[in-house]
This record gives sequence, structure tokens and C-alpha cells, in this order.
Amino acid sequence: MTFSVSAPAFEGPLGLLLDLAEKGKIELTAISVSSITADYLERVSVMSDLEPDELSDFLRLGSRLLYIKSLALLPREAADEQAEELQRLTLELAEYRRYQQAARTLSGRLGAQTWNRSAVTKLPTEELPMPDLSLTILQEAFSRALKRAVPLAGGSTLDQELTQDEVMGRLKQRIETGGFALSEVLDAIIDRYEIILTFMALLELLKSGEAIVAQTGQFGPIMIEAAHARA
Amino acid sequence: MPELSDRLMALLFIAAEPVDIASLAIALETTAEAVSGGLDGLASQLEGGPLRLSRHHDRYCLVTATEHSDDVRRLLQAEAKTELSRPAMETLAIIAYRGPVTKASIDALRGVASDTMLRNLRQRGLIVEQGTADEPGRPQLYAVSHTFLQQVGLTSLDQLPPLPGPESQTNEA
Amino acid sequence: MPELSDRLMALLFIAAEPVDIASLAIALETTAEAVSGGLDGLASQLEGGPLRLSRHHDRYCLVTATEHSDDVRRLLQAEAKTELSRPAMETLAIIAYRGPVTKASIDALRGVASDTMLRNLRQRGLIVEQGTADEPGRPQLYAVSHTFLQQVGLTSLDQLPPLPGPESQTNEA
Repeated sequence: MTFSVSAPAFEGPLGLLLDLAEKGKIELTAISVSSITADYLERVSVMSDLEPDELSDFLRLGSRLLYIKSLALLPREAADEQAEELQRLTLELAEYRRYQQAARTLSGRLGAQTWNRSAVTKLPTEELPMPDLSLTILQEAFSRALKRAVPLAGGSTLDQELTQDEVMGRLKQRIETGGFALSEVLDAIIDRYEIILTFMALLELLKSGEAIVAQTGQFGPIMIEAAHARA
Repeated sequence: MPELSDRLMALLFIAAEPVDIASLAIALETTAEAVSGGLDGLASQLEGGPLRLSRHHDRYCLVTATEHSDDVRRLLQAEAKTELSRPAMETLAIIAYRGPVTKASIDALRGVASDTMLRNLRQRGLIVEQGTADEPGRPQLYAVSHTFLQQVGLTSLDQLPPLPGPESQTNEA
Repeated sequence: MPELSDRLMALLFIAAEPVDIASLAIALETTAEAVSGGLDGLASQLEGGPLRLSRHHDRYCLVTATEHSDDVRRLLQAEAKTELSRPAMETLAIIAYRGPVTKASIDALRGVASDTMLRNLRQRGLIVEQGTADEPGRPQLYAVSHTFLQQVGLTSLDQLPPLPGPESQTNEA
């Protein structure tokens, strides 16, 4: 879809006529219309990239000019009509010219614009989409923790009755009371089973949108926070 | 209780779209007259600062002042400048100064059919349809949009530079 | 050149999300230290006014002061209550039937730019961003939200009434 006539020299037929008149410092009079009509038609004939619609607009004005010109060849009675037609065209040109100038003034203002908030949907950002980033960060943190932790020992004193709901409850509580650094929690756990439960509980909280993962800089502490703390 | 102009500013800051006086009056539990006065107060209070009050079609919003446009553009990594062809700007000028205006009037002024141009300008959000004319066939009326005003750095249509008079023609005579 | 604190305010005003110091420094073509100082200046300048500077993990944004929360709540309620405009309904319908869908596709179907509409619908929670399209530039995809389904009384998108087919066209043939 083309937005306009490709790089047009003229806004349209009136623009072309105005340009010819101004360049030649000619006023549209019964005498000048003859030469300006010739100029006009010559310019239109070399406009190669006009669409048929546009060409017909140019030709319509051309035929008006020719008509005015032809009235000069007719007997005296035609003189009044010629004057009338000329005056009509001159007024149209004058009116057109006002908007042409206004358009130039407005074009000059295009650089300095105002912005409102709703014009902005999102800042360009190089961050990965948040869920993926969170997941990657979490997975790395947890695999480090898993390497360090001991496998669940059969006769250990660890709380083997621990359920995911309980872990979830604890995490929620800590989130509600201002969030926590992930390392704080993970470092306190020595049991792989509990680490896995914690990982799963955190994923649940992220998925439900109750918690978010935040990290300051690439190597900063990983923080788990309530999602609404950011809003 | 904070000043009315401050309360209006908070609301305009939050609103997703330009807001009309009636909605502001409801939110502030006051009258339209009070809101109207408060908006005047806010407009002058903002003078000299980074924000301006913008009004279009009786809706209000806050915008950044034009001197910040380059900063904002860099932050948003937005295109350097909206490119508008001469015919597009000419059509916009007619709609801005004469609007709401019919396609027939625009065509008559420009001396060309403006269908494609109008469709493009609408698509770019620079003009909006605004009711129909009280004429046979009830033709569609067009007006410039808030987006257009923002692009040329105006906060309301009143601020359009005056249309050049037709008298310039007679200069040469 | 306007004051640094004013320039920062303009940027934070238009930013849809909290911005970090580095991005602000790039946009303002200055150093992180200068921005940091400017933000301190802005924070104290805002004291007593309707907006506050909020910092969260080294990202900054403007928020309304708490004393305006009742006003804001009433405005948002009023906005939520107002019926969706026809263009908004139209956009919503496109997203419901064609979603996940890019803004470009919505624009093409509607024939107008849909930025404001999308923002409005997002703010009302009727649509959500859902991943990005597998196209150049990876444009954002939009889909209707759970809230939308609840509001129209559906439990899943499958229950949407069938889209009127193009056969209504062929009736006349």
C-alpha cells in the first residue's frame, strides 16, 4: 500500500499550477492563462509515475485551463464567462495556498512532539521474557543446592513427613513478610527431598503469579518477592 | 485534603486514556465547574515544568513538554521523526483547521480525490471519524486525532498557528 | 536545556514500567552518577505534590502519593463501569476469535491503529500478552483473559459462538 504519490514534487494539480504561477511570478489573467496552460500540460505530460486516478485529477484542471483559454477566442459575450471562471480558479488557488503554507508550518513542528503515557505500550528491553529468566535462574540455583545437599538418608532425623503444602505455606509466609533471598532458604536446607519440594513450591507460586523472581545484576542475590509488592 | 489541582494531576497521571470532565468530577466527588477550574489551575501550575495539560475533544491528559521529545525518543528507541509526505501534511492541515470536515470539502480544497490519503491517515491514527455532516447523504466527518496534535507538539487545537490569510495573493498586484 | 530533574521526570512519566539508571543515562546522554543525583533531586522536588518517585531494585518509576488512592480508585471504578466502546468490542472480538494475535494483524483487520484500544483492554484486564509471534521482530501476541471469559459467562474459548461465516456474502450470488 502506497502512502502517497511517490516522492511527489506537487501535492496535486493545484500545487503544480501554484508552483508554475509563483515561479513565473505570473498572476492568473486572461493573458497569462494561455502560457501557463501550456506549461501546465507540458509538466503533466512528463509525470510518468502517476496512477490513473491521479492523472485524471491533473487532467481535469488542465481541461479547465484549456476552457478558460478557449473563451478568449470566442466573441465578446464569452469575456464575462472567462472572467468569472478565472476568478473562481484564482479563489480556489488562494484558498489552497493557505493550507499549503499551514502544512509547511506544521511539518516544521514534526520533530518536537509531546508524549502521553498511553502512547507507550512497553519499553524496549533486552531482558528475556520474565518467566523464562526466572526459571533459568532458579534451575541454576537449585542444581547448585542439590549438589551440596545430602541424599535423603533412611534413618536420618529429618522430617520425612514434610509435604509440599507445608513448604508452600512457609514460603508464602516469608513472601508476605517482605520476601527473601533464595540463598537464605536454600543454605538452610541440607536435605535433597526438601530442596526439591521447595523448588516445586516456588514454581507453583511463580506460575500462579503470587511470587516473582528478582535479581539485581547478573550475579546479585536472587530475591523471591510478592508479586504485588511491585505494582 | 490535597489541592484540587494536585488531585486532578494524580488522576490524569493514572488514567489510561484522555479523560472527560464528568469522569473526573465523579472521581473527585465534586462538580464539573470545580473540575474545570481545577484544570485551568493545573495547566498554569505545570507551566515551566516537564509536563503539560493537553485537551482535545473535551478530554484531558498529561503529556511531556516538547523540549523533552528527543530524550523520550531515545528512551523508547522510537523512530527519529514521523515522516509525512507533503500531500499527507496538506490533508492533515485542512482537517486540523477546517475539521470536522467531509471528504468532499477536502477534495474540493485539494483539487484531488483524497480517499487513499484519508484511509492511510486513519490507519496511522492521525485522523478520526467524528460523526456525520448534516447534509444530504449524511457524509462522514473527519477530525484530527490526539495523536496528530502530539506529533506536532500541540496541547490543543487552539494552539494551531494561525492560518495564513488569503491576502498574500494581493501582495504582488 | 531543561533541568536534569525535569528531564528525568518526563522520562519516568512516559515509561510504562520502572526504568533502571543505565537506561535513563543513555536516554539523557549523561552518566549514571549524574542520573543518580538527578533522581535524588527529583524525589525531593516531588515532595508535597501528587506524585512520588518509587524505587524498586534499582528501577525507578513515578507513582501517585497515597493520599490520592481513594480518588484513583473511584476513577478506575468509573472507567471500568463505562461500557466498552464499539471499537473496543470489535478489537476484543478479533482477539477472542483470532487470538493469540499480533497488533499488526488486529490493525490490518480493523483498518486502524489499535494501540490505545489494546492498552485500554489490557488495563481492564480483558486481554493479556501471551508470548511473541514467530515472525521477524517477534511481535507481542495478545489473547483474551480469564476475566474476559468470566465476564461473558464462558468457561473456555471453545464455547465462543461460531464466527459468522462468509456465506452471508454468497447469499446474494
